[in-house]
Amino acid sequence: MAQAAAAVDDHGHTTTGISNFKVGFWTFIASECLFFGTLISTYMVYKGRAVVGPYPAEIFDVLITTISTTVLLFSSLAMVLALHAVQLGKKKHAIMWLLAVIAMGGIFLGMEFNSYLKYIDYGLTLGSSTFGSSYYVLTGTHKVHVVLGMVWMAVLIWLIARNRIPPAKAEQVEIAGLYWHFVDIIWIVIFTLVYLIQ
Amino acid sequence: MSSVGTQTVEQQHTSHEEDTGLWSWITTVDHKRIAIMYFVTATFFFFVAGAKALAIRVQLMFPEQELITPEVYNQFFTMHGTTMIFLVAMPMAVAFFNYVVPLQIGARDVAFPRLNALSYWVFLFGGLYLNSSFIVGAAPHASWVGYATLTMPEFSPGQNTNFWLIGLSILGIASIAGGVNFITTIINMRAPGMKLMRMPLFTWMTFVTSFLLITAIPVIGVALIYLGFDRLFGTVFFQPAGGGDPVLWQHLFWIFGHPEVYILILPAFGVISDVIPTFSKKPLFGYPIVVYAGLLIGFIGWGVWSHHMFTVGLGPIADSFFVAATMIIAIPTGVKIFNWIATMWGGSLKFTTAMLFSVGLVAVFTVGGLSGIMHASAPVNLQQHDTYFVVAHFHYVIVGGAMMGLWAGLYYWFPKVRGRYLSETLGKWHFWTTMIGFNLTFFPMHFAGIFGMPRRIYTYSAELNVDIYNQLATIGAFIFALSAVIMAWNLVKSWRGGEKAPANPWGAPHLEWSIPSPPHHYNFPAIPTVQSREPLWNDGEREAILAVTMEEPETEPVMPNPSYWPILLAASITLIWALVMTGIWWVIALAILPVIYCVFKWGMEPAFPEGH
Amino acid sequence: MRLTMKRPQGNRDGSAGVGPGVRTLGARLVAFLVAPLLMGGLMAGCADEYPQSSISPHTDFAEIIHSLYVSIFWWSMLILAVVWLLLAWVIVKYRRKSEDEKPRQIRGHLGLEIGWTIGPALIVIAIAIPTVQAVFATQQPVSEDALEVEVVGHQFWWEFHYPEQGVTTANELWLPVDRPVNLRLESNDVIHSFWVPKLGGKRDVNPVPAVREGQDPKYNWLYFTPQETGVFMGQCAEFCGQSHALMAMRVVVESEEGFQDWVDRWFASEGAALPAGAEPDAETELQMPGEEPDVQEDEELQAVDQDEDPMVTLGRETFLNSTCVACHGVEGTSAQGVIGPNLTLFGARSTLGAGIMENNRENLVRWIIDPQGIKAAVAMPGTEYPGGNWPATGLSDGEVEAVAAYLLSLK
Amino acid sequence: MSTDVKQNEAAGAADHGHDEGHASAAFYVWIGVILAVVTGVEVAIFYIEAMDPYEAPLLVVLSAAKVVLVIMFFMHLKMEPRFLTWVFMAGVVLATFMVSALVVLYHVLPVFGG
Ligand code: HEA
Ligand code: HEA
Ligand code: HEC
Ligand code: CUA
Ligand SMILES: [Cu+2]
Repeated sequence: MAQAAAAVDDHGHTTTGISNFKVGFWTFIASECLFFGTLISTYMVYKGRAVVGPYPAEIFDVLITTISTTVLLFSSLAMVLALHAVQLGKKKHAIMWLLAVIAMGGIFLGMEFNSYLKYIDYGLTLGSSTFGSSYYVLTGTHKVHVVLGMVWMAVLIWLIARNRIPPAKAEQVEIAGLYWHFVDIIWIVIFTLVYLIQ
Repeated sequence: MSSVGTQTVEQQHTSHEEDTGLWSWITTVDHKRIAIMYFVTATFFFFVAGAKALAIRVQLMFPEQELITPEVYNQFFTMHGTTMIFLVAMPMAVAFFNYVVPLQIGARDVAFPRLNALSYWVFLFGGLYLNSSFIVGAAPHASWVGYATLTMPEFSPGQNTNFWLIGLSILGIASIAGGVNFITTIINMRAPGMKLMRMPLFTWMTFVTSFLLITAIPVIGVALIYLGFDRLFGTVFFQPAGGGDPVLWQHLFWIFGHPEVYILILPAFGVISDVIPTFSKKPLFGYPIVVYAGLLIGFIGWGVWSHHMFTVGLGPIADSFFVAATMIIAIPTGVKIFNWIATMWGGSLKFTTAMLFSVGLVAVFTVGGLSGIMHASAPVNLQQHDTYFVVAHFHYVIVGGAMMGLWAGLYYWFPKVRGRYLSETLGKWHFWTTMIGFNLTFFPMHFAGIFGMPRRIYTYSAELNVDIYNQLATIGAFIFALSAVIMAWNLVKSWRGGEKAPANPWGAPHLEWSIPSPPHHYNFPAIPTVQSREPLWNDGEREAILAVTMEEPETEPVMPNPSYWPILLAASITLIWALVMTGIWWVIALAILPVIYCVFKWGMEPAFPEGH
Repeated sequence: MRLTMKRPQGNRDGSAGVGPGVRTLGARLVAFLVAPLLMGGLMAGCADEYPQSSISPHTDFAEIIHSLYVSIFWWSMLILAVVWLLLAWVIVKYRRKSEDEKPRQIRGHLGLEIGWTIGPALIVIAIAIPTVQAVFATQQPVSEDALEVEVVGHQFWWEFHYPEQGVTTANELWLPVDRPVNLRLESNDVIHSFWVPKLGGKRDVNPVPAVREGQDPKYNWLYFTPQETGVFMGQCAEFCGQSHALMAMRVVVESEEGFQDWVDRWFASEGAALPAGAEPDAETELQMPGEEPDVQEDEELQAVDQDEDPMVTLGRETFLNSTCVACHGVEGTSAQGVIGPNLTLFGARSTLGAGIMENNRENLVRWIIDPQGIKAAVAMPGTEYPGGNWPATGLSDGEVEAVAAYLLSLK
Repeated sequence: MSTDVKQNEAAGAADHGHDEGHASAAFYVWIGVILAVVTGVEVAIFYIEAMDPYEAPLLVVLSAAKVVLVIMFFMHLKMEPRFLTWVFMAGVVLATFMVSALVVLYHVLPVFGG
């Protein structure tokens, strides 16, 4: 009976020692790989097949995109530093870094939307060609992910500010970080396959 | 507590009375209740889709009949296929995952109980949404594979195809959430000593299936997004005039579609890998090989999709690759078949209904597998593709494989769920009417196909001379329908009046049989330690486990709170998806508010009672 | 609707018509029971009973597929026999006799596992090698001097162009025997699939994605050589919408001369309406497709012999002056429409409405009056209902009769 | 897959090494700098015409390296039990397979005439 009583409160216990939340989230990320994999395949399939222009080489400005890409990369750095700060219990630092994440995400989005406007001026729209369709849906989906990430960060800031995330609960930030880094990874792949290898 | 077998239902219900009202079901996060809801819903849809199949069969009984119009016929077979796959076979398997897996691995619940409830409600609402299309007379009509360009707005104006693509994307959410949940559960919630290589085969196949779910569903998800964009926002993904390639849809659909068919069959393989040893009184022959074969089927299943596209004109190199990849799957599947037979070899076989369905599966699935191999030969496929030969193939593997496996599971686990047996007499009737009806329905279809009857036709010319095969099929379908009615009757009757069953009625080896039937809502008073693959078959181990699992705890384990947020969130998700049909962006944008609200409340609600 | 289908005639030389066929239920049940043998190809003689049978090859292409199928079929029977016999054995032998039985707990056997991995693997190889050979063998152009035909799929009919001959026809594909053919497949709307089982496997008829200038569009091809004359039934084998079930076709395999004769008649089709003995109009005969007819309508009508059936004359006039010509073409007349089937030599077709019913006056009249009543979602207006974005034709019953007479006179 | 998980189990369910996983802030900054530098190199390769023949493979390798860095260090996958890598790899491998297969089907095979 003692044995049974001991086991009563064991819902935190797991076979592997890491939390369900983390295992589940990695599983979800594995699933997202296929999601973006499909979007990327489509872009690749239609590469060089657009019937009418504008074609990628005519409109992409690699320098601008390099800047936005780098901003997004550094937002990942800010994210990991935010987590670091949370783990060490440095509340102010954590909030600062998370704000930096949001800000950089915002800059990235701003630059990207600016490019969108330019492309539209050039005549590239959702329906103008397979290039337009696959490009906008691929990068657009990525942007939706960025936006969701920013919302998530904002919630975390709110929680940290209200002392709801002590170092013991740093995992909550860690998982948001997993998400943010994953979104970053996707952009690394998009940057190479879409912008650099034309 | 010395003899598990003699314990009665009443004795088990001494300590705790669960709420039983409607509200308790709506807010439940208990995997066992969710399982029951999954099963009942899937069975309901089975009758709905089966009724359509009967209409199809009546229409095809004689050549050149005009009982139903071509448009209605197209809606019927499309919704028959879509419903059977997404609302019957898959969720019925998920019902078993839900009920059985936590019990088999010694867990109190799945990893994410509320997410589990969400999956169910999303599935239910998605299914109802899909079927509501009949009410407005705009049911999907472009087949369950929805090939472009037939689904483009020029050729499928109106809401029919929108219902289909939106319905499937809603269901996809449920499936991915379910997949994540079961992978996490199996990785993370096993009892001490329950190593991977000690897990019962059903849990193993759930694991593999869940991987297929989380990897395959996103692919069709994206394809559906493309389709929706082509229809609503003027993209040209599948529009030839804009340079889009309709064949890309086929690639994406089948990259999902083939893993999907293994999503259907692997759970059934899992069930019978548990049932056959139990009723043979022998451990599963070649356990690790059977596990690896399952993994291999799941993995190779990813590289064979184009065998649905041999007629598309991919060229000889691609065709050859997909021929080889497809045929290789015969090997691990064969290994499973032979290991099941070897398990029975030298055993002491008891032919309960569960066992009958399992053995029936082995016999019948092989027929379907072999016709699959014929399709897999690309040149032969050029004759067989899109004929009734294919219809015969996949009903043999799905009905004769997946469904029979699940029915085996039903008879096997029902006593655990209810503490009462399903009637074996009715069970045998169910089995034999199934066997006769099923084979009479689908075997003649081989001939219809070979003699030139294409599929998806609402009528056929008398000249083809295939009426006899169609007539046999129609008669068979009604016998089969009778079997479904017998099953339903058995369920209804035995739920209240079935003979009482002890904790381990079949003398089975796995952990789910170590607890009372029906189980406590917390499953295990304390988590037992496992030392082998068949814990209940080793005397010492069994005693140790039963000492823990049959105990009445003084304080009950703390279980997660019930919650109504899953159903509310599911409703708001379905709502926003359905509103996409309007095409009015601000309506859609507004509808996101309830979703956000529900997510927020969900996040703030404590999962466990205070202090845990 | 009751489709009155015309059974395909036997060989054109008139030798082998269709036999009486096994029509009684009992006989068919027998046929059903022996059908497994039939699948093995042992009863190829029964072929005529199943005009769309996929196991009755009449081309090199179909032959390759068939022999492959037969070999895989027997391998499958072997495997099935092994599995079922083993299963039967264990079911009978190891049935539980008493509840106390304690069978030996055997967990596995490496040798067996290896055996039933390698055994099937060998069979798979034995199936896969000839398969791959056949894949390559059937996807190459058969020869240089092949006859090329462009097949265009439409909802719900077939269009055939012969670029070499300059001929366009619909729903009945004429081919010379023993000459290789290359079919180039292309769809005008949704995906269809070209399938004439006795001539070989099917291939999808896809809409061809537009390409940038300088790139080659990708077409699907089918290559085969008909080996026997005769009429072969085929049917669209990819679900293409409401009347997918009613998108059939015929392939008429003729002797070389017969085929050439058909081509010649195609160019002289209007002349064919002349009374026997009269020379076909030289001008019409030489007319090339696409060229504007160089005669005015009135002259055209005058050019025809006065002895012609007045119904035909009236029909021609009505036809040429109504919306029909917006969609239909008839060689040698001002009718140059390309949206619907080309009706040149229409009277020589054995079927109507893409192979779904016999081509006779009664059916034709019904068709012209109400095509959608016969075949749902057809893009052709009837006399009272619009269709295919065209208003109702408004023809009176008498006019319809006349048009039918005219069309049937085009032989 | 199973063997690795077993190893983990052997390692015990005990609270395993979160502490060893905590690198210093400076370490993360270094990784960030390396990522930025690699990106610079990529862009350089894009602009230098002499590199054109090797461009595609080089770029793929470099970006793959970046991805691995992020996963290993920013996402701490290196520090997690091995089977998490397996779960994630299942997704990555299948996605990569799918992308490559479709690229081969659409861009490589047509070169060989199908
Ligand atoms: C439960 C679902 C399920 C399962 C398990 C399978 C299993 C298989 N299927 Fe099937 N299939 C479907 C469901 C399924 N299929 C569906 C739904 C469709 C149609 C979709 C649509 O178009 O609507 C379809 C269509 C389909 C096609 C396309 C047909 C066409 O449209 O042209 C092909 C082609 O290769 C195919 C092949 C196979 C093969 C090779 C297997 C193999 O996995 C079978 C392996 C099993 C065996 C071979 C038997 C046991 C083995 C032995 C005893 C060992 C010895 C054997 C040998 C050496 C050969 N299937
Ligand atoms: C899980 C999968 C599954 C199952 C179980 C079934 C079960 C059956 N299916 Fe099929 N079927 C598919 C999946 C499935 N099917 C798919 C994917 C397609 C392809 C669709 C497409 O081409 O797009 C297809 C297509 C298909 C066709 C081809 C249609 C065509 O191409 O034109 C036919 C034709 O006979 C058919 C028949 C049947 C029959 C007779 C049953 C029987 O087994 C059904 C028996 C069950 C019952 C009869 C239930 C009992 C019902 C009652 C007692 C009725 C009264 C009750 C109420 C109204 C409450 N199915
Ligand atoms: C909107 C265009 C259109 C108009 C106008 C039109 N048709 Fe048609 N017609 C079609 C199409 C498309 C088909 C093929 C239908 C099918 O079989 O699916 C067809 C088929 C036919 C056929 C059968 C051809 C065959 O090979 O089986 C005949 C005969 C015919 N039309 C006669 C006429 C006559 C006579 C008129 C005028 C009174 C007419 N059509 C007006 C589009 C048109
Ligand atoms: Cu054309 Cu089916
Ligand atoms: Cu498949």
